[in-house]
Parts: sequence; structure tokens; C-alpha cells
Amino acid sequence: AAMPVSAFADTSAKKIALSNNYAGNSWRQAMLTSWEKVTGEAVKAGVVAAADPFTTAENQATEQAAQIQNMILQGYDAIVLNAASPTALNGAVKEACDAGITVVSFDGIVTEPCAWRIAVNFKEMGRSEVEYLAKKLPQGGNLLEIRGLAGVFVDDEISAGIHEGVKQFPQFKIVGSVHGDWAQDVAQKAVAGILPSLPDIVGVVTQGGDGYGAAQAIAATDRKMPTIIMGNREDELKWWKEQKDSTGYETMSVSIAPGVSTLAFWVAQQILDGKQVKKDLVVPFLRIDQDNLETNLANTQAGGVANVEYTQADAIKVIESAK
Amino acid sequence: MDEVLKAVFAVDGAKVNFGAVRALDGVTLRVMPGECVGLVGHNGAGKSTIVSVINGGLTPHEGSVASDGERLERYGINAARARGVRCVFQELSLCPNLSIVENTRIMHRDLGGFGWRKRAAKIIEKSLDTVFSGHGIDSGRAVGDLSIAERQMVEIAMAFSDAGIAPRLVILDEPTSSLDASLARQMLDHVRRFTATGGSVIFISHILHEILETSDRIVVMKDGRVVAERPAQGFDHHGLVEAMGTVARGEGGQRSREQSTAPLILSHQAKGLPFAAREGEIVGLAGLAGHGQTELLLALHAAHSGNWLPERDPLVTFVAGDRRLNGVFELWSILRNFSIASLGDLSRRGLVLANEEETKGADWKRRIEIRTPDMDNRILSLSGGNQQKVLFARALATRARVVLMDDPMRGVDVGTKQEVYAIIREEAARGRTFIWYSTETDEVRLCDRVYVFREGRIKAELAGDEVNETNIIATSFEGVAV
Amino acid sequence: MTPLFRLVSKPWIWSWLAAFVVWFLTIMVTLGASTLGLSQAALTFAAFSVIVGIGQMFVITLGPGNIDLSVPATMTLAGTVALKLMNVENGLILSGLLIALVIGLVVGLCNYALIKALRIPPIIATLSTSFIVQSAAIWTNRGLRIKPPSVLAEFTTSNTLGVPNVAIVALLISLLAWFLLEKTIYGRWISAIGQSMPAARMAGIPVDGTRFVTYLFCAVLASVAGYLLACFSGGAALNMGSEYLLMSIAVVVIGGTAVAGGDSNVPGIWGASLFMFLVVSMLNTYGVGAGIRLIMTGLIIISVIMLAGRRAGMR
Amino acid sequence: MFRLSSDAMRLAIPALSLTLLLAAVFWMQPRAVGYVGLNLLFNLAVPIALATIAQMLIMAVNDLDLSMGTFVSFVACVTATFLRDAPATGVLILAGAIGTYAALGVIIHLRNLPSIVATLGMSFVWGGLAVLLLPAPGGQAPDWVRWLMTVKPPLAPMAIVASIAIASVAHLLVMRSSLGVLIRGIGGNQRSVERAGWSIVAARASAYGLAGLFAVLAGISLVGLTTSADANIALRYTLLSIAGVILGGGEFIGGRVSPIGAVIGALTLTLAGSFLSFLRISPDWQIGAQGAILIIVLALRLMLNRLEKQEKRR
Ligand SMILES: Nc1ncnc2c1ncn2[C@@H]1O[C@H](COP(=O)(O)OP(=O)(O)OP(=O)(O)O)[C@@H](O)[C@H]1O
Ligand SMILES: Nc1ncnc2c1ncn2[C@@H]1O[C@H](COP(=O)(O)OP(=O)(O)OP(=O)(O)O)[C@@H](O)[C@H]1O
Ligand SMILES: [Mg+2]
Ligand SMILES: [Mg+2]
Repeated sequence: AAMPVSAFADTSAKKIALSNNYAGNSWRQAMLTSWEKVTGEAVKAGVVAAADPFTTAENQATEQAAQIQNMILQGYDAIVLNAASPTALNGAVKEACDAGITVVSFDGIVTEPCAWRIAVNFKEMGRSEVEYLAKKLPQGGNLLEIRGLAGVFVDDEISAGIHEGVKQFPQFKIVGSVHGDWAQDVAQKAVAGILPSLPDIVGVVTQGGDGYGAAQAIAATDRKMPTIIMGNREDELKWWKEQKDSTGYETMSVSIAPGVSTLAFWVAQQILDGKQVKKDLVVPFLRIDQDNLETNLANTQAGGVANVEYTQADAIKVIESAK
Repeated sequence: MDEVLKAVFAVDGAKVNFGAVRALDGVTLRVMPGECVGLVGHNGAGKSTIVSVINGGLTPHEGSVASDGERLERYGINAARARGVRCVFQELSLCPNLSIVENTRIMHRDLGGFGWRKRAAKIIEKSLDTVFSGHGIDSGRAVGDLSIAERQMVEIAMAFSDAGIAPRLVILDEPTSSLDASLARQMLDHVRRFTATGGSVIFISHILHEILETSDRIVVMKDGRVVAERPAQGFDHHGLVEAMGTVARGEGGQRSREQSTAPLILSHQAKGLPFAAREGEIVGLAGLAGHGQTELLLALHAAHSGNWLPERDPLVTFVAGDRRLNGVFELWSILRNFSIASLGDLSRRGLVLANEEETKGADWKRRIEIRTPDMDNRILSLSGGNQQKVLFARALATRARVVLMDDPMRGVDVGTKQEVYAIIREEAARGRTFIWYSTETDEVRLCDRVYVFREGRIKAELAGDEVNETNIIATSFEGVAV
Repeated sequence: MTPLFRLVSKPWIWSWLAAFVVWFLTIMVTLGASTLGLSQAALTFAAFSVIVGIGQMFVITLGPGNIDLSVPATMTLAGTVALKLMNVENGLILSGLLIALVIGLVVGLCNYALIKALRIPPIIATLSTSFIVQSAAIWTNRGLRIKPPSVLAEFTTSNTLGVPNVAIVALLISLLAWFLLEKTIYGRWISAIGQSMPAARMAGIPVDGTRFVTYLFCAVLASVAGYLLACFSGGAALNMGSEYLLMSIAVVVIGGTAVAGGDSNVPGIWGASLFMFLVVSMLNTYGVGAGIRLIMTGLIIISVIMLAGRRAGMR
Repeated sequence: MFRLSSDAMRLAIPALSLTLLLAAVFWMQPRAVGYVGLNLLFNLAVPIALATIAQMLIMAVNDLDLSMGTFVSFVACVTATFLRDAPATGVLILAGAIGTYAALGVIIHLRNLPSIVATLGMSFVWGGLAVLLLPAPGGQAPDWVRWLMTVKPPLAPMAIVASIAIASVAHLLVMRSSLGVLIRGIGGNQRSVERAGWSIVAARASAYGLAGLFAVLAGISLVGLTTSADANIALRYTLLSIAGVILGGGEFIGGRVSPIGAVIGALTLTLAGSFLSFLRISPDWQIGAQGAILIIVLALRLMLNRLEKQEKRR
């Protein structure tokens, strides 16, 4: 998206770095692509001097902490951070703040008070899945929960939200729970393993990146296809579309847009520019419903994730609305 | 009973079984103070097993162990060490990654406490100086950096060293197998000195003249029993061999066939004089132990065998001396160990032909008398000497025209040796070439031509009548071509 | 020796026993109603572990220190590149398989080149290659999931006579591996090298050639597994191999192959692969949380090897 | 020409690679020179160095510990929860964990289990315990731990002081003490140690117990740096610690290890990561570059080894 760039002389000499802890799935790849696209234009336009992305070889807080420490040494003015852990990077983040560096975390946020947070309400996301099911299936039934990677903050949050939702709508009961590690093949394997022992299920609540795997596993049996909540991946949307066209299948899809990295970039730029920005900002998650499925599918790159990229104006709007 | 009271150590009626194998079948052995007992027997006679019993490493299933007239009920390694029993084992048993000093620490449990390094160094250096004066071994060196002879020296010195508990009974299980003549001489002299001061020694060797010279009393074992026991004067070489149950066949004299016309089959630019071998020749590599003979063999093997592509017709094959390191495959049966080098002939299009393998195995089992009920037993069920025979059979069963032998007769009994010598002569007569490194002069004399090594170089070439002990010793020490 | 005793002394029996017990406990939850479904699922997913496990087993047989950590990255690269090349065209299925195989060969070549030329211990060498291969996978298509050709997707997800097709493929590969190990010179060679490399060299075995071929074989099997898995799960993902790192090692050792090398065991791989899948299913079925599930998995692994007992370790 | 002992040689090569790498980093990023810069470069190497020493102790008895990463993660979780909130319980748990390590050594020895598999199993167990303890990241470092890891000693930064301290203690323990000789002796030739009357079980248990102790220290110091823990925080320490031992001149079998080398290896690995981020490689290839740098460092080791062999031959 081309944006109107007004020259901000104050940040044209500033250098921003992206600290990313994982590049091994389509969501992260889309995030990196969005970053490069948007920041590349910003650098060309002279808004900032540099916006370098860095990714660690392994998804580990320790490695990312070392990466942040290196960024301090390299003299960046701001670090945009998708953190491997909300707390384990606090030491490194504190060191960066002490060195006068602006730290903006997004998606995987950090709790260190000196950093900014662009958060998604993951708990609400989980709860809304059950809410949707309650609307669609008022009589309730059995649910299968697919969780993410054990021991990770996001997994815990979404799952807590789902359980909250089940408490709110007691006609639902979670009869099985497996870890799909946010990967289609792992989810497929886990679901295939538990499925034979499960009673009839009416819905599958997921965390993103695992809906298609669940659909594959269920399709391999002679069960009736339950309502699987999707996670905005293109293969999920495409499968949904096929089902919709042939059987009128209905569901919804929800996830955080990978382009949120570009929002974080603009927020960091605004802070460097001297704007007063509240430490906690919230972005809505990206939800796709039965009626806007086709539009979203058309806008999604084949094999990618449904995405939204942000402009400087969007960022200013988010900052203003938080005040 | 009087004798038992006086004995430093006495084993009575010891029986040890390993599964179906009866390693000891009622052995009674006494060692008096100030006595050197020579222990001989064919491979697998049970010598090492009786050593393990005395050393406390093995509890006999029947029979008793007594020391200084006292019957020992709860006997183990630590009890043995406390009574001054020390042992040099048949296989090298130091930690190669540790320095000599650190190995000394391991051997002497009570050496601990602050400053143990200094004390350990003093102890081992003193012992090395006593046994092998002029050894030139620095006690700070890692054992792995030592030559095999140096390691054996250290091990012997370790057994004679005194760190609080003086050694009273030292057991030497084939200690000279890697030592050259002069070092072996030094060790034997020390054994004499040690017994003269009241110490006792059990000395096991397949080199009979050492036994005859050094021992006061000789015990002959056969198939897990003691079959003869007499003062050393009561034996001569021939009698000893007879008692062991093997008859030394005539050596067949020096080979007389004229070799120089046979075609050259192998040549190598070694350090020093050039090396060459002809078809049907038995070429000896002599000299002091560890002076480059093994390196030449390895170089010849490396130069003529591929590491990347299988060769159907390799020129050379190798008989290892260090069985454990580069000889046997421990998980395998005897048959598989035997056939591994000749699989090319026992297979079609990469498939191993089980029948042919079995036939060939049975054939060779008969030919060189491998003592086993079944070729499908594990190789480790064989005695050391029999394992060595399997390695011989492995090499001879290939089509290779040159056989490289790296002191392969280590720990092989006299009878077996004679059998193998005969096979070698027969094969040589058929045109096979043998390149043979040996530490034993008797074996070197069987060769048509001998290269003498010194300090990693070929210093001399001896042929025909020149091949004799005097010449070899002269050249290996002086380094002058004859 | 009674037949029973001989059976008990087989190293692979324990993994089969464990798999059976876990399978039984799982189907008992539904009083047997889930038998067919669970068995089919187990066969399907065990198949992938079997294929990579066999490759890993050949490498581990080469002796202490030999291990291939590049398996996950190879699976990912082979899967992504093959699917990208085929681009949902049924006509390109063979070309896709071919490119997967070529990738396996190249990775194996790199692994052995590092091990041999730079004398890097295999564990580090293959780890290094795996980083590079993983980067290559990211670089080729940046994690986009491309669908497999319909024929392939159909083939990998359906059954023949009630047996999943991927399981049949894995069975064929297992038979080939068994044949190689037990009947051919090559099998003797790798076993010999695993017991003692110097002895193997002295016995005239082409040691480098054999090791090279073995590393190639392992990488090729990994790429085949990646190809099949990508088709089975409806597209390659950048992280699709990651769980096969520990898995490939675990199934080899639980299956009764000597970690010290020289002794391999094909049936055990099947038992162990089924077990590894079933134990997760069982604990999921009983509704056990992730923490307890991990602890149980670990304890069961340890119990199995304790029962399988006195095998020479990595000593 | 003087002759270096094989032990000294084992050290010289890793030390040289570290120096070269450090020179390259200083040249590319002059800001890294100095007190603060060195601390930033190396402070995350401290827990790695401790874990590497732990792994080295296991490798000294010819075993391999595949559970190192999960164990350090588990310790981190205990440190960030119990050790802060209920120190007595925390200490008890950690002591129990060390005891478990020692017991594992005993079991591995008595049942003659392959250490790789036993520790693979244990890695699931530790991982499970960590997830139970901290289902989501959190907890907080005890203040004294935090203080210890951020203290600013005079002259040299904490990271350097700690590395030197770790190397010295481990050297005394493993290379100079009787227990160290015994442990390495088991790696070199277990049979001969046994024949000298030592209890192999006890020695193996001490090796494992000591390894457990160092791994516990690694976990505690890690939390001191990160301020909180999660169940996956140190997973890569398994491979890092093995790589560190190898880079430091250790070997998988034969009891040939070097504690000083291991610490240097850990520092080298950490530094290699920084070196890469200073190079600014395209994100696609950043992961691959880590592989490349491992290869280069090891190739350097090989080259120096060759040079040394030639020296010796002369
Ligand atoms: N591990 C074993 N398992 C079964 N039988 C064994 C084992 N080791 C040795 N034996 C048997 O014990 C007998 C003696 O073996 P041992 O090694 O003691 O022989 P030896 O007298 O040392 O012979 P050599 O001089 O050939 O080394 C052999 O017949 C052998 O078959
Ligand atoms: N650990 C063992 N397990 C099984 N059998 C054994 C074992 N140790 C020795 N034997 C067998 O016990 C018998 C006696 O072996 P021992 O080692 O005492 O022979 P030896 O006289 O020392 O032979 P050599 O001259 O070859 O050293 C042999 O048949 C040997 O194979
Ligand atoms: Mg013997
Ligand atoms: Mg013997």
C-alpha cells in the first residue's frame, strides 16, 4: 500500500531493527514480507535511515536475548520485537531501554514496563470462537480443542479464553484436547490419534494454523464434518470455500494479521518522532466470516495468510484512539 | 599343609565355568615367597582365568583361596590389592587419555590427598628407573602418546611400584609380547632381583626360553587343568612343549628356493632403503619394536586398497596384531568374522551366498583347527590365540596375493604357531607373498629376506644366510648396513 | 532354548510389546469401538517415522557418534521444492519425486563431505548442514503452502484393503532395508564399520564409500518422507520436519538397535514408531495434560529400554 | 622446538579460534570493545558455559546427555518460582534434581543402558515437569540471582570474570583432583579402573551428580539474566553444549576433555552468533549462516590441527 509520506526530518537518521524469533511458518514469513515491503518504501522515502530485520536460528528466548544485546551494540535507535517469551527477554529489553533505545513489542509482547506493547487480546479471541459456535449451534454439543505449543504464552491465553467461553455457554463440553503446535501436520497427527476414541463432536476450536490439518484428519474417517474454526491460512480458507460451495458448510476464521509488524514499525517511528504514545496499544484480530470469505480469499496470496498491512496514518489513528 | 601356611598365595581346586566353557577345572596353585612360578599352556588353557581368580576379579564357583595360611572368604579386588597382589594383564590396561602420573593415581587407591601428583610421579619414576634403567619416559606424558612398548614398560613398572603397600605377588600375563629383546631382558632381570628380595612372581609367556630361564618352578596347564608341575631345571624346551600337549614339528630348515628371479609384485619408497617384494617371497621386517615396521605395513595397505570403491581383487590383505583394536568384530560370530574379507567371492551381485560362506568357513575351521564347537558362536567366545587364528584364516581365504602381517603371533601358543608357519610356507610355495613384521627372532629366521628397521627407516636388507640373530641385532642397534 | 525364550531375547520384542499394551489401553476406552480407526491412524503416522527412522538407523549403525540431525530440514526442503515444482499438476508427479530424491542426494553429499573433508563430528556436521538446508527451504518459497497434485493427495490419504497406502510404502522400504542389512555385502560392511572402523579398514572394506552411501541413503529416505508427508498433509510447511528429529532417533533406539553401532534392527523400528504414536494418542484419549503426557512418555521410554535391558550402550 | 603436550594442544586451537573471531567482531563493531560491550557480547555465554561443563562431565565417562536443554529449562522454572517464593523448597527440589542425575548415572551403569536413550527419555520427563511448573512463561528471578548476574565488578565485566571462574573451578575439579582423574579414567579405560579396585558405580554417579550441579548453576544463572523463565527457555542448550565441548577440543569417547576448552567453546559459539548479526545477512539466510560459521570454526580447528601435526613430524 503506497502511503502519503510527509517528510519527518527528525527520524530520517534513525535506525530501526526488527527482532524476530522464528521464521518457520507461513505466518512469520508473511510478517517478514510485509515488513520488508513497507519499511523498504519508508527507507527509500527517507522516513528512517534503516529498518533491518533479524531472525534467530532457533525459536529460543536465550538466542533472541543475545540478538537484542547485539542490536544494542550496533547502535539501533529502536527495536521492534516479536518476542519468544513475554518475560524471559525482560533482562535484555531493560538493557536496551537503559541504553536509550525504544523497544516496541507486538504479537509476542514483553512485560518489561519500559517497552511498548501492541497486543492482541488472545483470550477474547478464544472466547469469541465459542461464542460463535453458541450462536450457530444453540443446542450445544461436544468440542475438540486443538492447542498450540505447550509452555508458550499465546497457547495458554487462547486456551484460557476458550475455557472461559465454555463456562459462559455450558451447553458445550470439551471432550478432547490435543497439542497441534500450530502446524497442520502435527495437528493432523494428533487429531487422527484421538479421534477414534471420541464421541460425536460438533465443533473444533483451534488456535490458527491447525484447522486444515484437523479437517484432513476428520475427512479420513466417516464422521460428519464438525464446525472447525479456521485460522486465516489460505489452505484453510480454500478448503472452507470448497465445502461452502458443495455442502453449504459454515464456519468462521480468526487470527492476528501478520502485517501487525508494520504497525509496530510505524509506532516505533512515531515514538522516535517524539510523539507521546501510551505503553499499551491494542489491535483487533482479523476475522473472516461466511459472507466476506470470497473477498478475503481473493486477497490472500496462494499458500499464505490473510493479511492487513498498516500505514503511518493507521498507526496515528491507533495511537490517538488509545489516548 | 605346611606348604599352604608358607605360601604367599594359594588356590585350591578352583573351578570356573563360562557358560558351557570350563575355563578352570579344579586348579591348585601355590606361590611361595621369593619364587617365580612360570605358567604355560596352549591358548585357552585357562592361564588368564587363574590370574583373574588370584587377582580377585573372579570368584571361583568351587574351590578356595588362601593367603599366608589364612583362608579368605570374602575375597575381591581390594582384598587382593591390600595383600600386595599386583597384575600386568594380557591386554594393555592403562587409561590412554590420562598421563602416566594420573594412571599411577588410579592404580594406587590410597595415594589421594593434597599433593598426590608429586608423590605419584616419584613412585612411578622410581619404579621405571629400577626396572628399565635408561627408559627415557617422561611421567607427565599421556599414555596414548606412548608407543606400545613404552606402554607395556609403564604397566610393568606400575605393577612393581610401591605406594604404601609393597607388592608381594606380581602376576605378569604375557608381559613381553610387545617388548623387544633388550627390554624383555631388563624386565626379566628385574624379576630375578625382585624374587631375590623375597617377592613372588607368576610369569605367563608363550616365549618358552624366557620361562625356562626365569622361573624357579614351571606349571603347565591344559584345558583348564594343571598337567605338569616341576622345578624349572626339570624341563627343557622340548619337554615343555610336549607337556603342553603340542608337538613341535620340524622347522623345515631355511628355505632354499631361489627367489631373485620371481617377478616383482610390490615396491614402496620407504624411508631409508627402498622396499620391494617378489612373488612367493616371505619378507621379514625386523628391528626393535616400534621403529616403523607397523607404519610401513599400514602404508602398503593404504596404497593398495581403496577406501571408496569395493575391490574384487585386492592386492593386499592384512593380519592385525592388535586384535581388539583392528582385528575382530566383537558382535559377530566366528563365521562372519572369518568371511568378511572374502565376501566378494562368496556372493553374487552383492548378495551373500550363505551356503558357500558356511562351506568355506567349515573348510578353514578344519584347516587351521579353530577350537570351537560351532562357527556360529560369537568370536569373543574364543581364546585370544584362537581369535588370532580366525584372523589368519580371514586373510588367507582372500585372493590377495600379498599378505601383510603385523606381529600376528602375539599370544599364540607354540603348537598353533607351528601350524601357522606350515600354512605360510605352503601358501608361499604357491606364489603368495608374505610381508611379516615380527618381534620374535625365531619367526624372522623363517623369512627369505629381511629388512631391518631403526628409527623409522629401513637400515639394512638381509637375505639368505645373512638372516640370523646376530646380524639382525647388530644392524638394529648400530644402524649399519651389513 | 525354548521358542519363548528366543523371542524374549530379540531386541525388538519390547517395542512391539509396549506398542501393543498402549494400543490395547487406548481401544479399551471405547470398549474396542475405535480399534479400526486407531489402528489405521497408527499405521499411517507410524509410516513416516518408519521411513526416516530406517535412514537414521543405517547411520547410527555406522558406530558411535554417527547421527544425522539434518533429517528435519531435508524433509522440509524436499517437500517444499517438490510441491512447488509440481504446482498441483498431476503430470509432474514423477518429476517432483525426482527432485526430492536429488535434494536428498545433495544433502547427503554435503553431510559426508563435511564429515570427511573437514573431519567434523557427524553430530555437528549434520547440524550445520541442517541450518543451511533450512535456509534454502525458506528461500525457495518463503513458507507458502502449495497443494499437492490431486492424484498424489488421493494416494497418500487413502487405503488399500484397509491398509493405509503410506504404510504400504513404508513396508516396502522396510523390506528393502531388511534385505540390504541381512542379505547383502553392503549390510555386512556397515555392521563391520559400526563395530570397529580400523578393523573394517584392515579387512579391506571400502570404508569411505560405504559410509558415504549410508549418509546418502539416510538423506534420500528423509526426502522421500518429506515428499510423502507434504502430499499427505496437503502442502509442505517450513516446520513440518521438526518433530522428526527426536522421533527418528527415538524410534531407532527404542526399536532395539545398538546405539554403539554395528547392530541394527528393522522390525523394532515399526514397533517403536507405532508405540510413539500410540502413546500420545493414549494420553490424549485419557485427557492427560501436556506436562503429564511428556513425563509419561519419558518414563515409558526409559522403562522400555530397561526391560529390553542389557544392550551395549554408547560406552 | 619445544613439544606441546596433547592437552596443551587441545587448548591452543580453541583459544586461537576465539581470538580470531573476537578480532573480527571488534573490527566490525568497535562499540563492542570495552567494559559494557564485552559484557553484552558475553553475558549470555555464562549459562552456556556452565551447561557445557556439565555436558563435558557426562562426555568424560563416554556418555552423552540429550536432556541437558530440558533440564536447564526445568531448573530455570524452579528458580523463577520456588527458589524465589519458597527458597527452602526450591533448594530441596534442586538438590533432588541433582540426586536424580546421580541416580540416572547409577541406573545407566547398572543396567548397562545406552546413555543417549536414557537421557532422551529423561528429556521428556524434565520437559513435562517444567510445563507443569510453568504452563505459561513467567515467574521471576530471585533478587540475589539477579544481583549476581548484573553486578559490575571492577576491571573486567561480570561475563569475563564468571567465565574465568567457571573455567578455573572446573579445571581444578576435572583435571587436577583425584575425582577428576577417576572420572576421566572411566572414559579412557573403564576396565582398568575397575581392576584397580574403584567402584565404577560411585564414580559414574559422581560424574552425573557433578554434571547435574553445573546444569543447576546454568539454569540459575540463566534466570538471573532473563529475569523470568519458561518451559522451553533453554532447549537448544543440548546441542550447544555438545558443540561447545567439541569446539573446545573434547572428544565423544575416550575421556578426552578439557574444561578450559569447553568454556572457550561456549564463548566461541556465543560470539559466532553476534558476528553474524553484525554481518547483516538477508533474513532468509541468517539461519544458514549460523551453520556456515560452525563449519568455518571447525575447519579452522582442523587446519590448525594439521599444522601442528606437521610440526610434530619435523
Ligand atoms: N567370552 C567368552 N565366552 C565363552 N567362552 C570363552 C570366552 N572367552 C574365552 N572362552 C573360552 O575359554 C577358552 C580359553 O580362552 P582364553 O582366552 O583363556 O585362552 P588363552 O589360554 O588365553 O588362549 P590364547 O593363548 O589363545 O589367548 C577358549 O576355549 C574359549 O573358547
Ligand atoms: N569372560 C569370559 N567369558 C567366557 N569365557 C571366558 C571368559 N574369560 C575366559 N574365558 C574362557 O576361559 C578359558 C580360559 O581362558 P584364559 O583366558 O584363562 O586362557 P589363557 O590360558 O589365559 O589363554 P591365552 O594364552 O590365550 O591368554 C578360555 O576357554 C576362555 O575362552
Ligand atoms: Mg590369557
Ligand atoms: Mg588368551
